[in-house]
Amino acid sequence: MALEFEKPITDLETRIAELKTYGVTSAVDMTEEIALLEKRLERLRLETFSTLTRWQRVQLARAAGRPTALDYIANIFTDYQELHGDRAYGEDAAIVGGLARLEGRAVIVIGQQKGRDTKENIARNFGMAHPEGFRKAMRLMDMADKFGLPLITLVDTPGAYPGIAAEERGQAWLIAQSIQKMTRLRVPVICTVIGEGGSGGALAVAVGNRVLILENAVYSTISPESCAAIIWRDAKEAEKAAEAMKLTARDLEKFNIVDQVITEPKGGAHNDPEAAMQNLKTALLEHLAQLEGLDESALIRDRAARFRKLGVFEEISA
Amino acid sequence: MALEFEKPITDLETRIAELKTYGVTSAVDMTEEIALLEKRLERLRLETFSTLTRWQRVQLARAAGRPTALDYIANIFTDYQELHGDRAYGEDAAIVGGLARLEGRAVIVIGQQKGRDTKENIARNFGMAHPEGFRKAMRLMDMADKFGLPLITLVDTPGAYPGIAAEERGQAWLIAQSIQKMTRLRVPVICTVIGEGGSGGALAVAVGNRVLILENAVYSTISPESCAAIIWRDAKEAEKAAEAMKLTARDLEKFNIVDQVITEPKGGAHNDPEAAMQNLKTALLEHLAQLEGLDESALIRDRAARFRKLGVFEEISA
Amino acid sequence: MTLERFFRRRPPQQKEGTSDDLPDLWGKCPKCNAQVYNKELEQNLRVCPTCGYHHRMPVKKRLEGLVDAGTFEQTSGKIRATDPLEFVDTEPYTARLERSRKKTGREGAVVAGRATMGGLKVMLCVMDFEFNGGSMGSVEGEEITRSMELAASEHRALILVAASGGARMQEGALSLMQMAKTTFALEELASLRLPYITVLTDPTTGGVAASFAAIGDVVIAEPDALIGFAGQRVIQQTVRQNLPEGFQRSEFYEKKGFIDAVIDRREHREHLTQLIAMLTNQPRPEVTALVIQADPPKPPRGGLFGRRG
Amino acid sequence: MTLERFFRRRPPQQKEGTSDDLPDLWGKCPKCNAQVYNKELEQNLRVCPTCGYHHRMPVKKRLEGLVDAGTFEQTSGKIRATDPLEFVDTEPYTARLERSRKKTGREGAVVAGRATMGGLKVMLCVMDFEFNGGSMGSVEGEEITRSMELAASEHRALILVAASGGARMQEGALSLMQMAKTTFALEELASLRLPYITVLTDPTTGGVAASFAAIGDVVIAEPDALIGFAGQRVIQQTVRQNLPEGFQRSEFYEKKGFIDAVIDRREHREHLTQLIAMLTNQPRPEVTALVIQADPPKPPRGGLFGRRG
Ligand SMILES: [Zn+2]
Ligand SMILES: [Zn+2]
Repeated sequence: MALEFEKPITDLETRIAELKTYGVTSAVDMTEEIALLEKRLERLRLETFSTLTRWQRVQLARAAGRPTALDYIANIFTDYQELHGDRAYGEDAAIVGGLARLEGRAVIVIGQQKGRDTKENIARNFGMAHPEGFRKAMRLMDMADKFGLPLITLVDTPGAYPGIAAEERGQAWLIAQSIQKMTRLRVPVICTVIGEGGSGGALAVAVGNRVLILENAVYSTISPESCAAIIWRDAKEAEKAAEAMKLTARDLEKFNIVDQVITEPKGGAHNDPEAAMQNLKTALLEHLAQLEGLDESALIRDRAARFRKLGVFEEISA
Repeated sequence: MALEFEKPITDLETRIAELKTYGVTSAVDMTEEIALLEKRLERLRLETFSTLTRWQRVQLARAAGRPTALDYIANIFTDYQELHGDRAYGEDAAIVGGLARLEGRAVIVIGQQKGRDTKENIARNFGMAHPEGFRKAMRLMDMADKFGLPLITLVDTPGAYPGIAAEERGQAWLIAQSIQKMTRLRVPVICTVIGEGGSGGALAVAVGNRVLILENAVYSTISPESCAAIIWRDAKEAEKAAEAMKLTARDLEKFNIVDQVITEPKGGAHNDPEAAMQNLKTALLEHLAQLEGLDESALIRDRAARFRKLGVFEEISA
Repeated sequence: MTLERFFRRRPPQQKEGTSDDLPDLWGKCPKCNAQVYNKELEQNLRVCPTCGYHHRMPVKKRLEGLVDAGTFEQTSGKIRATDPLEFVDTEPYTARLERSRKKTGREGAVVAGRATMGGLKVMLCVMDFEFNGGSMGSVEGEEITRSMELAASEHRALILVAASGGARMQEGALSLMQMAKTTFALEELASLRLPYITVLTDPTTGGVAASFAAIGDVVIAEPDALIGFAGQRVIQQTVRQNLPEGFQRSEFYEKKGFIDAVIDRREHREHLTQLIAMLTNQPRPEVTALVIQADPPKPPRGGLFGRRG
Repeated sequence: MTLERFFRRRPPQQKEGTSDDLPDLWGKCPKCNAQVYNKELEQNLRVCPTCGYHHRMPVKKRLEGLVDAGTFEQTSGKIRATDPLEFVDTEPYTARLERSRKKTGREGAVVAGRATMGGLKVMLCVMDFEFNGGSMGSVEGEEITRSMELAASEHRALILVAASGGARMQEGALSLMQMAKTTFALEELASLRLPYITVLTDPTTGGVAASFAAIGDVVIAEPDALIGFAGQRVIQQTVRQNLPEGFQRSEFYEKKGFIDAVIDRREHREHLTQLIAMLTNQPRPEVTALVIQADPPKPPRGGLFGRRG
């Protein structure tokens, strides 16, 4: 399923494939033409992806074929052992996590998990956690803290679920508790926005010593649709809202909200998941190596200092 | 409402009262007779209460007019400020607690609260907590620990509630978590069984540096009725079970399960609540004074050592 | 105590906004429809004498109702918002900011300062819903963070009165980051065993509800305040059913276990003072009666502060 | 590996009980009614090859299925129960104890000892439901407490396999106190960052479920095990309604958030070993295949240990 703006690219890909078939079946030599077209394709791809609008990035971040947290976990880590439950109310499939090894080093990994098809999306509530999901994440954080294991989180959620039961069970409190838990962890914490970083539901698992983001991922305080609905009273103005919101990886980098933008392969992570995963793995290992030099209290101070600087304002000279 | 075995006493009290009225209305001098009868009453009370069977104690421990946790709190403490909720699921009225002052010293107090009438009993679920009640208690324990405030608990429950929802929300886990929380508190913890100490539901808030018990309170691993139902397949054999179970204050003292038995006024706490409360207050102040000499880790060690010794067995000489 | 004294540290270039005083008139309670004379309402801390309805409370009036007379010393107001995203929707963010400044005479939605309560040293942060719906931008996050740091360094308990629609859209993810920044600043308070008490007023929602407002050592709420993470319109659109009666109100969350107590505004002064005194194990302070209070205080909910025993 | 070796530290005066071996016969699965040859069932760790039904597992067989061959060294069995309450019901407690001793060849419901798993040092406590319903008396509490202390002093991870009807009535409140005593002993393990993993088997209820069994760093359960605080009969009498399908079973509690994973017994060896290795950040151990295992292992639930990436 190609996104709207990917259509010219996929169309051209189809044409080239057809031409190749024709060349074989008709025994007419099309080598030169095909080579030309492939160069054209390359250029088209480059043009499209180097001039993506913010709204197009939002679409990429949400693309159906984009790798999910469990895909990254399966490929970047070994020995993943999923653990379940919040020890209080329920098991929330919108957040997954457990023990795993990253190049042999034991870590705790937590991921916000969207479905890879409709059925799974329903089971995982489209990656939107209830309070028990955040409580489950907190339990895993406690485990990381207790055993001195680095914590790796993968952020990918439209946001915390805005439902009656979720509010009834204290969505606001659980997000706040999870944030607070992360401020106190005595272990290295590396968080990566791999797709959608939606508001408080994303931040609840994104208070890290490092916050990384994939090139086509987004991170914002509200969805473009909701922003548009509030401002223009029309969710269809989402494209306009996305532009105003400055929610792309490169935007966020400017404000130091993220520490590194992880390059995605040409055409986005969904076009070459292996490459995207390899890039993230390399980054995780680099940052982890840096952080493992810090002791427990230095890790907390480092994380606090990172967030202390965030915000833009000016001093009033009296 | 007198208990069955209190009947002769209350009957005699009625007679004496009638005689007094008669003396006044008939102008016949009954002073001497009344004095004699009052001595007789005194003796009867003494006899009855010095030879109480275990089953009678169970009945006393459960007596309707017996002071409840909130009664003790209102009389022993000042400035009680009740705090609510478990920050996860609900507010459980079967457990109450908050900040208070004991002779000026700020403390956290937690009580298991039975109703003082049928309506309140229904609201308070007869003092039987659900998981959220134990979680609420744990939150108050955290507060005690954080602010260095001594923790005083008042135990009075038939047990944790054996219902479907309670099990669904992890009754077993919450009791275990609460016990564990108490093992870790860095503050003085004094627990008093004021009525019924029912099984794990009682122990969940009774892991103290000191465990006190009122003279007519009981503390056991199962109710006499349930014990009888299991052994004799007949809950009516509860009297027999109560004898076998050795669940009275004096029994428990022998096995070091309790550290001090608090004397109740003649006729039991319900006959003179003020006196019972004063006795408990005196004991709390004494024990608190002793414990306040210990530092944080000494308090934990003291509590651990207290429980480490509990149990009766023999070494096998090989 | 004059208002000037209340705000003596306000930077000189800032003009005071409206006086916050109600006009000398009769008004009508929106809940019980009772006629009430505004002066009387004012003296009653804007709680309807008939039905207990809590009107919104201007920041200055609230401070006056809480702290020992004449002790408030403002520390906030030395920073101002910029427009880092160059955010333009139907109008530029800068224009919105300017309007809020004019309306409130402030630079942001947080007023913070030192004071005493019953003689106890405290730090207060009060959010002003009139400033851009109490939304949390960089300035608000920074004010709260600085207040927490100041409270720690001066060894003061911190009281935060929340009133907010949530994050400030126009500052994008920078707004979101304030949720974490403020939370970090609580750690120093905690390690010094200084109490942090939050008071949730109508409304406390979104990113404010889901960060510093939720994690007070004690969390109290005014009656019938709207509280929660998601807005009711969003929830309705998501679940496509009617919301239950009383949903997301203070009493609802007290029952659901998320609030320590719903407390009438007229009792906050006494209640908060005694809480702080106990949490810091200081002798019981006598709290002077509030002069502007006209009618006798009602018996407190869920516990009494009267000396007994 | 002989059973003698397994239990070489058993005090000499204790007679070994029944062999725990199933007779050389065909049996019938109580769940799916399939005919199964007992030898095959044994090789399959008493899991029905047809439907996966988990038969109860004798302690020795379980240990054999878990630890590196020949490494188990028993530490328990040096204390014995007395009758402090002089408890008599339909028969004296001492007679009940004697029967359990004869039946199991043990002094209590807990077998504990040192071993290695994939070469990692561990301590194991396995409860024996055959001894007085796995109930927890003073001896059981003391055995578990000593095991925890030993694990801490020898720097071993601790695995506890629970099977219990709850507290031991005949020891009254002394039994109840074991819940606290054992929990205290976990602190030293925790401070040394030694993992404590519990395995809940059918049944794990009452005081055992409500203390050490519930608070493992990781809590796993065998499929379809009955778990919970209150017994089903008591609950039924209280609520006077039918209990829902699957109520209080492992899968129920996994869904309710109280169990990390429901795991087939045939995977415990690999699963527990890898968990311990990761929690203690040791290199990945190779776990030797279990010799008695007859059929290929099923794909694990909820995660794979296969090396990938
Ligand atoms: Zn009104
Ligand atoms: Zn079968």
